[in-house]
Amino acid sequence: MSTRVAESPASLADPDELALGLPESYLSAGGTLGSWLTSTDHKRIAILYALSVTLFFFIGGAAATLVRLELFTPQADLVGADTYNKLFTLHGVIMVWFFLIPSIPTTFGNFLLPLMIGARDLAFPKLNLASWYLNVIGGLITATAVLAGGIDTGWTFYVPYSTTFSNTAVTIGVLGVFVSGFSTIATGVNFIATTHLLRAPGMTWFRLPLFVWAMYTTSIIFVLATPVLALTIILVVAERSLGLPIFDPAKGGDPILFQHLFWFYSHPAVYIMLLPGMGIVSEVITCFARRRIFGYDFMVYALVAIAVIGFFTWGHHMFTSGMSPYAALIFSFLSFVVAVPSAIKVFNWTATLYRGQVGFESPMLYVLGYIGLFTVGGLTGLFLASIPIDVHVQDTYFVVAHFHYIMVGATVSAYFAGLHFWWPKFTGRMYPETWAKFAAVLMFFGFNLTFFPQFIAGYLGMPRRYHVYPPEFQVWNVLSSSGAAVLAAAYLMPLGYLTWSLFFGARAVNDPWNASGLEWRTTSPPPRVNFFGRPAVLAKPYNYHPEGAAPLHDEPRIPSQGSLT
Amino acid sequence: MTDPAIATEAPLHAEFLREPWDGLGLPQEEALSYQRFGATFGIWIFIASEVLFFGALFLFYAAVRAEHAEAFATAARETNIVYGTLNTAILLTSGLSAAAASLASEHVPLRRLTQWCLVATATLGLAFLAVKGMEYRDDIAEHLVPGRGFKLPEPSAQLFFGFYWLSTGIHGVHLTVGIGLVARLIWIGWRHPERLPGNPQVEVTMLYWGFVDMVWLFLYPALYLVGRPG
Amino acid sequence: MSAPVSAGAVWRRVLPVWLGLMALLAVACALAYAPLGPWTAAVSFGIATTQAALVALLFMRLIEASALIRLTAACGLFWSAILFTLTFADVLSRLTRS
Amino acid sequence: MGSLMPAWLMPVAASTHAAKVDRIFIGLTLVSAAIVLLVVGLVVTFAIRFRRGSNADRGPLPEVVSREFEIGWTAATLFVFVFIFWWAASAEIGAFSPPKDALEVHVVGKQWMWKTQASNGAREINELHVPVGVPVRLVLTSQDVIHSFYIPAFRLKRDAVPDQTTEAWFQATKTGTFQLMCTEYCGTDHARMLGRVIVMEPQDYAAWLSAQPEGDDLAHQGERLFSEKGCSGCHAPGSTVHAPNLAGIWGQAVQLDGGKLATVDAAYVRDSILQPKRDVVAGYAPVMPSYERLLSDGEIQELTAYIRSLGAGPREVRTPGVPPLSSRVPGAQSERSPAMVPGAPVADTPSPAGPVVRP
Repeated sequence: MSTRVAESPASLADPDELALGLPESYLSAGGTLGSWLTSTDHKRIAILYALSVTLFFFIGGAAATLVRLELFTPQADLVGADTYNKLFTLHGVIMVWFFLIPSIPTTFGNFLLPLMIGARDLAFPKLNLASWYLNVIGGLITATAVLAGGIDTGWTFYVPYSTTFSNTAVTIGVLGVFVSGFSTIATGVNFIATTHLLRAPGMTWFRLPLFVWAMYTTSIIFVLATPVLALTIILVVAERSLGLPIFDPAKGGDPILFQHLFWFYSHPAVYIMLLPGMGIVSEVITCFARRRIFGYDFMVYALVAIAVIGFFTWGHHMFTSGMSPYAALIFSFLSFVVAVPSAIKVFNWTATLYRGQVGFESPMLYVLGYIGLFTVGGLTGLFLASIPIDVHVQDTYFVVAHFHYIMVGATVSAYFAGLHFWWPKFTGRMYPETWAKFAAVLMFFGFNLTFFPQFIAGYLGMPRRYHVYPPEFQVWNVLSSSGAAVLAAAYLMPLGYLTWSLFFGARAVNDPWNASGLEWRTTSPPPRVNFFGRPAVLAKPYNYHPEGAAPLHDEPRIPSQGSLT
Repeated sequence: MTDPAIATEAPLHAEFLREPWDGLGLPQEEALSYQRFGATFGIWIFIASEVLFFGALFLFYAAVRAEHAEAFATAARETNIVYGTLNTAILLTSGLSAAAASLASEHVPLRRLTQWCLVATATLGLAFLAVKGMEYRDDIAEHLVPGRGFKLPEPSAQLFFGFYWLSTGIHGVHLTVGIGLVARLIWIGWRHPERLPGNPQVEVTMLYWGFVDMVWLFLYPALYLVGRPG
Repeated sequence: MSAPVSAGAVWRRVLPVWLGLMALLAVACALAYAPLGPWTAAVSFGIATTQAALVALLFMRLIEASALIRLTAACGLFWSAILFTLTFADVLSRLTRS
Repeated sequence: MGSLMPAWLMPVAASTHAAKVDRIFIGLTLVSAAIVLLVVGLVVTFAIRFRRGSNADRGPLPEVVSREFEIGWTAATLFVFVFIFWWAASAEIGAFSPPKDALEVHVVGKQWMWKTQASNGAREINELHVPVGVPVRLVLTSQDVIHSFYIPAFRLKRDAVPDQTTEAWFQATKTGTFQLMCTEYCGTDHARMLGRVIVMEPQDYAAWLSAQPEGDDLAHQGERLFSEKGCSGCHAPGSTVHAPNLAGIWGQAVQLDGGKLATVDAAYVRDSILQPKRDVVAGYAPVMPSYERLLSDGEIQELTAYIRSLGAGPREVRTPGVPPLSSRVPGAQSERSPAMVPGAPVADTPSPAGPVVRP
């Protein structure tokens, strides 16, 4: 192996670095399928998760493509009403529960959390493996619902439509989500226990990288919000399949109570999708600006504040539902409050660039795109927190555009930023940088072309979940569908060049970005036990320059962050 | 960070020590005690999660009861308070044996006591399910299953029994899982007696058992003590 | 607290708790029939809370657990409180409106 | 302020509320645009000026600057956001309750159509005729799943929830035909659950109303039901059963058993019919049986309208051009929507809103 590196002129490797006769990497410790499917190594489980979420991403993406194609014209010319309804439900259910929620925590979180805090593995490795199986089984159950005729309730499963009126495979679909909920809770328990108990010597709470903080706060939401969804699903199944009256309005049940329970989970779930992306952005932006993060303490407080206050705001999904207007005012106020810590994060990322040595490698391009898209998504959130505007745009394309800016524009950009940033660490290979930069730029423009017109269509009054629509909205839908084609190409591109790099990419050195985190203080890819010896931490994270001094051009990292024993 | 209550004279079994706790560079005794704390912490996080699960269930109960107080009182009078009270007593007693098992498992000389307490816990759990089964049989005979031919005329009384069947069912599933976990410990104690004392799984299982007990303590007044004075 | 070493010591710790729990159960059952009007629910759930607290603190040994574990348990209660308070802010104001 | 946005980016504004919403929307858009420009401007400027290897000055930042900046922009954002909340919330609070003299329209949503019944007798399907400049109070309910009644031109949206009533109100400021849509997903033909709201000059509305076949008046229907369903057996003045007389109680506060007070309104009447034992008026025995399942939602609305017509409560409607109740005779109901009739084949294109036409 080492000889090949030495021969390769493209490699940045110091030939000595890999020629030390070190233990084999986690990738080469057993190559059989069985060795992967029974592995309790957090890094291998992360790879398993990466494969399954990628599969679900493309299933959900295929449904979205059909939806956008259908909306190209105002008439129903591609699919009929029922098929369309099943397509957007499939898109929502798969993307929310089998891509967005597990995406960053179970792949990057699983792989990096122990590495970043200097641990050998997560606290409960067997539970970690079990969580992957639960996630895949849940996904397969939900996919079975598609084979059994599909689900047409929308991902929100509102009663009484889902319990008494829909004739589709709702029960199977929600049971899949229920099973995947166990997987989510297991991951949350694991991450919280790991962060508390397995930090390396010297890794105090305020020396944790922000990505670890993001995983920790996300896990709190995992553990405390998911059970409410699980119970809500049981209530729906009990009413639909066991015939117990639960929300049945004819018997005095309250459908609005379902919405409270559902959004108590599903609003914090938005922060499950958001916080991990914020963690990745903080890691990448410091590395490519060669600066310490601006206001580390405030970044931590902001993460915690978003995670906690995020639980207080669910009612803004229900302003038109017939909820009491007094409760609506409370929820409106709390929704404005939760926007403050998000704004602080944007300002701090911006300020981190100031007086830096900014490089434009592909992870950084994704992150710069993230900041723009997140700002637009966050500010349109203020529109939706204002009751009079929300009443007008609730359940229109304005809402669709808003949450896609947050959950797709921002979070998926962060996902790709992380993928490009840590790809050398995961696989030990470098990808073609030009292609990666091109995909990043294409993704940004494709995304805006797809979703910005939807803000306008929504304010003009185009409702969501319409497969036929009044013809005056066609111009916005044509723009949006064209953008979706560009976006689809941009999402497929990394699949191609990253796969190529697995076989033909240059070997990666241990720390190709000259980054500061502990995860770079081991080989690429890391060995089964993660580190050679016990890492110790001596300083705050993002130690790109001495405190109070300016970063110099390509200054080598000062070697106090972690030591290789 | 080690818990004083579990840093005891429990025997050291190298086989209890798992990855990644064996790689912390701690002496074996300390590593084992730290791992045990980790297991306890883990199950408590899970219990906090379960609190929200049952919290949502009780929220449903409270909101519907606030709206239909009368119908709930009428309907709750139909539940069988004898079975309910008997089952509460059974579960409280199982909580006693579970707590005793958890305390005793920390000492090698109390191995037999641990084993017997585990057996008592599982038996009481099964007794609870048996009483519950008899109660279900009576309820079905009295047409207390919501739907056609329901005993009471008010539609919202059916909501109460919707909650009754659902909540006792969910609690029963939790209890069955608990009995399974205890049975596993009994099996370990029977086949490998030396693996019972000091095993972190005893405390974890007993904490879960205690939580299932607590849920029933709230279900009891919610289902059986409503509308009795009338 | 020092850990008990004999079977007697174990029982001395848990039996009084059990007796207390059974006594509270008897009180709850009896008071359910007392004509307390709207206080019935408050009394029966108050007793249930006391019993649950006894189980959590003494059977599940929360009383001697580390601060971290107590904090974890408190989080479960705090988040349930959020769920109840904000949902009831809506449910109660809708009820009194009609 | 309205001139700040090109007209093709804004939907028609045809109600008093629409103008307020648009003002807040434009204000928020300006604030947001400023913030986006600031953030993007700073990111681009910093990224270019401090690009790797540039000659920009990179002196160290004093620690105190960082702390003051953090506190400064946290306070500033909080201030801006709370201000926007106050602005939006005060507009909302001002619109909480409809004016007392509003025309009342009952809306029932069902898969996949809207049925409207005005208190002056007009019944329509997928259409709603209203006079311009007159406040209209909507009382919504649904017969099956949750629907949402959405008129973009009025910036109005309210869910119709089965077996519950929700309320909303508007006052049209422009005549013309406006789109009505369902925005809560309700099944197969959700996208075709469309209708039209036709706003007319008061005199045109009066003419339209008088051209309607008579006798489908809500209150008269209710009067018929009142005797058919046996209500009059107990509630009539000469009855032997001790039951409250319903004349003149609309809008009044009544003393309940247990000391509470209740106001007689649509929700109270509905509860008293469906759950008579819940809130019994002081001094009466709880002898009334529940009419749950014996009366449809529409029938309850008709009974409510009748009880209301018995007593001049504070919300009594005086609509221009409506003949007094006593002059109208009961008769067969008629449905006369030209837009959509249940059972009729549904075209693949939804009916467009059409241009704004002055009648």
